[in-house]
Amino acid sequence: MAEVSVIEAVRGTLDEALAADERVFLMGEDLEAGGVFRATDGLAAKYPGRVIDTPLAESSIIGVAIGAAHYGQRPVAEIQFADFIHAGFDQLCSEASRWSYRTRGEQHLPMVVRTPWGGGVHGGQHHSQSIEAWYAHMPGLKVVAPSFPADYRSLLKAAIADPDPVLFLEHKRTYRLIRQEMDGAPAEERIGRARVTRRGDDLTIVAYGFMLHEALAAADELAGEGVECTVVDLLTLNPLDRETLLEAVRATGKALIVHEDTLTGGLGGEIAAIIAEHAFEDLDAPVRRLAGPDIPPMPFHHELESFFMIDRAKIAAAARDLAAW
Amino acid sequence: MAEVSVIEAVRGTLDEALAADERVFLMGEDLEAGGVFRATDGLAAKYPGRVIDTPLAESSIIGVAIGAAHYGQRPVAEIQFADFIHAGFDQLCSEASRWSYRTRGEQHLPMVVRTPWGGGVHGGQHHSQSIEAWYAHMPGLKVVAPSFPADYRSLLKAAIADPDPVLFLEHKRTYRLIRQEMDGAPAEERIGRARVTRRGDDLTIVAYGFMLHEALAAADELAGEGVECTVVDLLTLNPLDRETLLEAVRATGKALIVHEDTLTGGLGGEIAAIIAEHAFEDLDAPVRRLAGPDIPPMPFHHELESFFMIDRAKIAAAARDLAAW
Amino acid sequence: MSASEAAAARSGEMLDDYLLSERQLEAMYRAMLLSRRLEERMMTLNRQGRADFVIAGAGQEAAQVGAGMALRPGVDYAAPYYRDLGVMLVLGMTPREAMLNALGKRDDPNSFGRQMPSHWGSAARRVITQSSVVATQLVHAVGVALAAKMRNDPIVAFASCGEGATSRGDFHEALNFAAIHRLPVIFYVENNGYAISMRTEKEMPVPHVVDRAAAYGIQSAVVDGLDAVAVYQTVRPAVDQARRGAGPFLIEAKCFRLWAHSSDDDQTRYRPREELEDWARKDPIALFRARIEEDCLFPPEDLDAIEAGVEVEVRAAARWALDQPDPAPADALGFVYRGDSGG
Amino acid sequence: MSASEAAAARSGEMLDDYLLSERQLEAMYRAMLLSRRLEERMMTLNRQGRADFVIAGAGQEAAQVGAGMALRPGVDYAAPYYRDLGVMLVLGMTPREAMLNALGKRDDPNSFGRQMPSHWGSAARRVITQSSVVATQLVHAVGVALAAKMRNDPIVAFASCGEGATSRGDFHEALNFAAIHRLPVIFYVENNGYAISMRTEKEMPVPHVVDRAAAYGIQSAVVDGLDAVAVYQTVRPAVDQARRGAGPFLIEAKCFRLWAHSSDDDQTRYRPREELEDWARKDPIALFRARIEEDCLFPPEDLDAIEAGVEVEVRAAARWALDQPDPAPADALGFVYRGDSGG
Ligand SMILES: Cc1ncc(C[n+]2csc(CCOP(=O)(O)OP(=O)(O)O)c2C)c(N)n1
Ligand SMILES: Cc1ncc(C[n+]2csc(CCOP(=O)(O)OP(=O)(O)O)c2C)c(N)n1
Ligand SMILES: [Mg+2]
Ligand SMILES: [Mg+2]
Repeated sequence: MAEVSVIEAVRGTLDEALAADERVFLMGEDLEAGGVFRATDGLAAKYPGRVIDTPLAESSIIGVAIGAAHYGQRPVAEIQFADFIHAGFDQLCSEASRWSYRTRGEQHLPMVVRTPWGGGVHGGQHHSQSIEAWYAHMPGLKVVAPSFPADYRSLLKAAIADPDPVLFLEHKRTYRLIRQEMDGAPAEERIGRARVTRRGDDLTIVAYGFMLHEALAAADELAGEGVECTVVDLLTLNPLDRETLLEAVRATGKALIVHEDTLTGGLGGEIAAIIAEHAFEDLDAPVRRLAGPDIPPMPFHHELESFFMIDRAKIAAAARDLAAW
Repeated sequence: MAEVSVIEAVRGTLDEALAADERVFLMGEDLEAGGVFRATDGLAAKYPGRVIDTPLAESSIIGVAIGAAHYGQRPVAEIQFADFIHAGFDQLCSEASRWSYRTRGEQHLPMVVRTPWGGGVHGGQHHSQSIEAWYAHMPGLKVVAPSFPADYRSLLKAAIADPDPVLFLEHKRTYRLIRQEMDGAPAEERIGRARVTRRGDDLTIVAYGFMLHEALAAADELAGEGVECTVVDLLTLNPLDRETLLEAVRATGKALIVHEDTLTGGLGGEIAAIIAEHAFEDLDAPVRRLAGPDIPPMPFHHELESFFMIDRAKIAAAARDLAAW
Repeated sequence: MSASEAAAARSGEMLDDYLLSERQLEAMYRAMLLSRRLEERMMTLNRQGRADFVIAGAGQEAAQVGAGMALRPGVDYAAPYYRDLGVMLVLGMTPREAMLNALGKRDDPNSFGRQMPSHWGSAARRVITQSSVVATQLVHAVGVALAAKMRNDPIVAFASCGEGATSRGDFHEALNFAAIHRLPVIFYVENNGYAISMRTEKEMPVPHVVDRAAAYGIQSAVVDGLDAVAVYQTVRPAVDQARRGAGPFLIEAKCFRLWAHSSDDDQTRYRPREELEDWARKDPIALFRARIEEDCLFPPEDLDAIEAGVEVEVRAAARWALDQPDPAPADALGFVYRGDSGG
Repeated sequence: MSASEAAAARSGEMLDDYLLSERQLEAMYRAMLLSRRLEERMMTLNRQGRADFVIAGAGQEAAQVGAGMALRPGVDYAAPYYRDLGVMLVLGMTPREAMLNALGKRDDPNSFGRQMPSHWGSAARRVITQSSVVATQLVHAVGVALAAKMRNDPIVAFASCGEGATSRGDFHEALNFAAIHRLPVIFYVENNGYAISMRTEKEMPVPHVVDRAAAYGIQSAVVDGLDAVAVYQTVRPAVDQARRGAGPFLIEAKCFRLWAHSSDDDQTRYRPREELEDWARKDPIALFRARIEEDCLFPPEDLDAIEAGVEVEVRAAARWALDQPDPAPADALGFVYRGDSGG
């Protein structure tokens, strides 16, 4: 079977979901023409009336999806770039994430918000952001950030089937770069589970999104030097799979957490805190974080952008350092 | 000299700032009538045209303050409850926090956004929130959260004088509850500094806002049992004063971080991560966090609210436990 | 003949001048009275320290009950705002439930003590759960209407707010979206002249909320919100037309806030006494009764009997509700996700 | 007489039919041409892999240059949007600076390579730093105007955006605030009929952006955005009136987007070829030249000379800019806070 890219996996899954359940519909800016990343190419013609262009107004994109999900449809809303979701922060935080809680589950929102995130694409301040730290801090909103096409497929499917709101993060840089053989029935991933992607005894690298791929590349490089890494792909950022995370870290005694987002207040803090509290007795070294510098993410020019972005070389250097601790 | 409450300290400082600098002005909902917490009582009459009622529209309250600060005025905007700031998340994150960075300091924003935060006031989901984790994760935006009237005074003064945007968090519960003698010239606190409020050898409690007072009460209680706590008042939540924090933790070897906000993704994660990375060799126990449960903050009924809120008893119990580790 | 016998005998035929039957008019009167008496009781409980917070619709009952009666209960979706006890009563909320809500009791069907009072919600009655954040609900109603339109389901979505809330971006985004897609939404603004302390001029540069309708090319109406019958006569046709595909409507009911913003507010700080005295003379419930009496629809003793009945019912509901269980502390947990088993 | 000698000799007297002098008309023509040629060059650099991203105003030059000339450069504040190279040139940005910006060079005065191209900003020229988030700048302009009014400073704040951006809540909140406080703001909407792929009907339920003005009770005007002179004649009086206290204005320039949304977009996917061919015949620069020639204001050879001069200048600017230093990696640091020393 042919290799499938991330964007193809996303498009294919949307297509399948539209075919499988007539309550599913897509909404967002420019979707009828196929979307700026072509995630919905051809779908408007194939499913008339179920791929809806919305006005350029993110608060209403999310708020209308809330209403539609409340009614019982299964909206899959797209925010064109994750950077523009912030105008909808209020609708996600004050409304969507609390819908079930405040009605004790009598009312609930089977909705998905998909959005392309992440840097390394010369997008500057407003087309490169990592938004997960903010949105993973809303109990009631699930946040998913896959790395491989097969996981995009199974987790997007799961998100659409989920009775609760899910923020589905698609890393722009992986859209066309990352390809994978998808055999007939790839292992289905469930929301809420992390995965140990690689096993090694020396240290554990925790990552997600594009960074997962860089971490795997760094682990390959280090293996050549005799340093063996475990690599954990978080996959779901809220709720976190503490068990898989802790089990992996306990086995190696050392943890390096990697994300593109700026360091202070990033999701890495939470992960480090979980480790420092619950794997303390197994720790052989400080819990390290490798993340973007504390500057507004992220500058445009490629020289500046490379300075900001974490890559395999930076990960390998940090891991080498930690292994030697 | 008489004792001054937090709300009196805030009001007095606004008054002084208006008197001292004609560029300073106040804007927000219901300010002319004195504000819902009476922070601006009497000021509209005293400073005609410089206390401005705005429409009920938070994105524009922040966006207009941005423009006014850009021009060179010194707006002090009020968001009536911190819970309603989220509609302005975009203006704070995408705009205010990046203004200086993206112009290399050629343009900058001497503005303050004041807002009452925190729970324990029977305010339910939308009048009780801790918002610091979200807003302290924006490099370029300073976040301040004092606990004592004198610090409210000196830090609000500093915030207004600051050339950069400052989010000034006022804990509702402290407004009338916490009083302090203010002698002629209380020690001026600067933005960016944490303070060791109490010294003890057994463990370090890190807190801010109303929790600081509960932590101090718990420390008193524990002292009676022979457990001596260091208590760190963070005061500034972004940028964090790592040195003071780490020095305090290194001296005791144990750290308990307390906040009202929900646990996962809260600011406590960042603090624990800093400790786990930079004080690792001095740690004698896991880094503990005591925080709200991972449910949408916070339920209304007082039974539910008390369940949610952290108080001196819960802090004392956690500290006792940690001391015994 | 007792009052309830009289009621049973009341005709269901539509009266020409009213577009309502005597039976409906009686229900209207009863609902308005019930709303007022419940809120008075809640305020008493607040003063006694037994209810933490009250936010009331007193003065706006005609606007609420008249509009609520234009909807099909259990069919149409409603996103009423915090003052809309009157709407909720018409949609079927019982006085006992209202009191459970006011006290944040375990069995409050709106949110089981999880939200502040007057944050409505009911799956059975198709009342969309409300937060405190004003105007967000307008967008939710648009989403419901979009979904219903996709499913060819002839419901109407009703969303209300105060005039202050029309300053918010979400108001604009909601009306814009609904108008582009010609969705069956009634945007209903109860303009009581104040947003807490701020008079309308501070919120809007135009005299009427309906002046905003032109920006969306949608139909609109202003109605005297003190006149429950006029409100019904205005909202009902809009609901019918929206249901038949005419697109959204913006309706403004001019009314007034009889009390302070909430139990935490002191309106004497910002509101001239004369204004309140003036308005008190225009109490919508008294106006309604006067019209009914003038038109000789019901004998005055029937109206008195309704009042007495409401009084008794409200007291009983309050007493009953006070005895109902509070939430247990651990009830704070559960249902963060619907997927939860509740644990 | 060379073209520049001719220009120097050009009269500064106002022409009756234009409300502009010959000197100004020449500047207008030059600015429009410069804008177009610069953008063509940038697009070439993009195709050559030397410029990462281009977003252009091609087709909207008359709307931009006509409006920009109505402002007092260095006095009035401007919050232009990403397509507004024409506005920036009129406000004093040089071709070299434009090229530095397009290439994200270290010395780009807009953001020193920190932002994507066409995110304008200049303290000296009073251009408010822009993000990519559409419509937020409208609110900033309101804040500037509020501050200036408080200081009795007779400036005007000019903020532009596309018609798609008027869907956003910030548009509503900005106009509402400005109208309530009668602030000197010109809200200038370049309606090019598209928001990326979405036609106007998907953004607005009304035919004209100015239909939104009624919601704020403010003055408005629609102008043919292909006619630079008409644009100037419309915007200039509004600027003058706003300066004198008449409150905000909403002005809509009907124009078109000649190219795709940006260098990353392929507009053949959603735009009919005939539409583009049709519009191409209405190129605002050609229309301007035709009118000047028809009115016999400049000899055609002068116009040719201007074109040739612009061509040379643009090529030189591009060549020069390509040789300018890139930012050094560590230039990513510094000035997160103005309080920073830069480290
Ligand atoms: C977004 C937001 N900002 C502020 C508040 C605080 N607040 C609650 S009600 C209110 C006034 C609302 O006025 P209006 O919309 O006219 O409704 P009314 O209360 O007069 O019926 C305010 C400012 C809020 N609930 N939500
Ligand atoms: C808030 C926000 N959402 C989405 C985008 C992505 N985007 C950039 S330009 C654009 C279309 C803007 O259309 P319009 O306002 O008509 O301006 P035009 O580009 O046509 O000049 C979109 C959707 C954005 N920049 N900001
Ligand atoms: Mg009101
Ligand atoms: Mg456009």
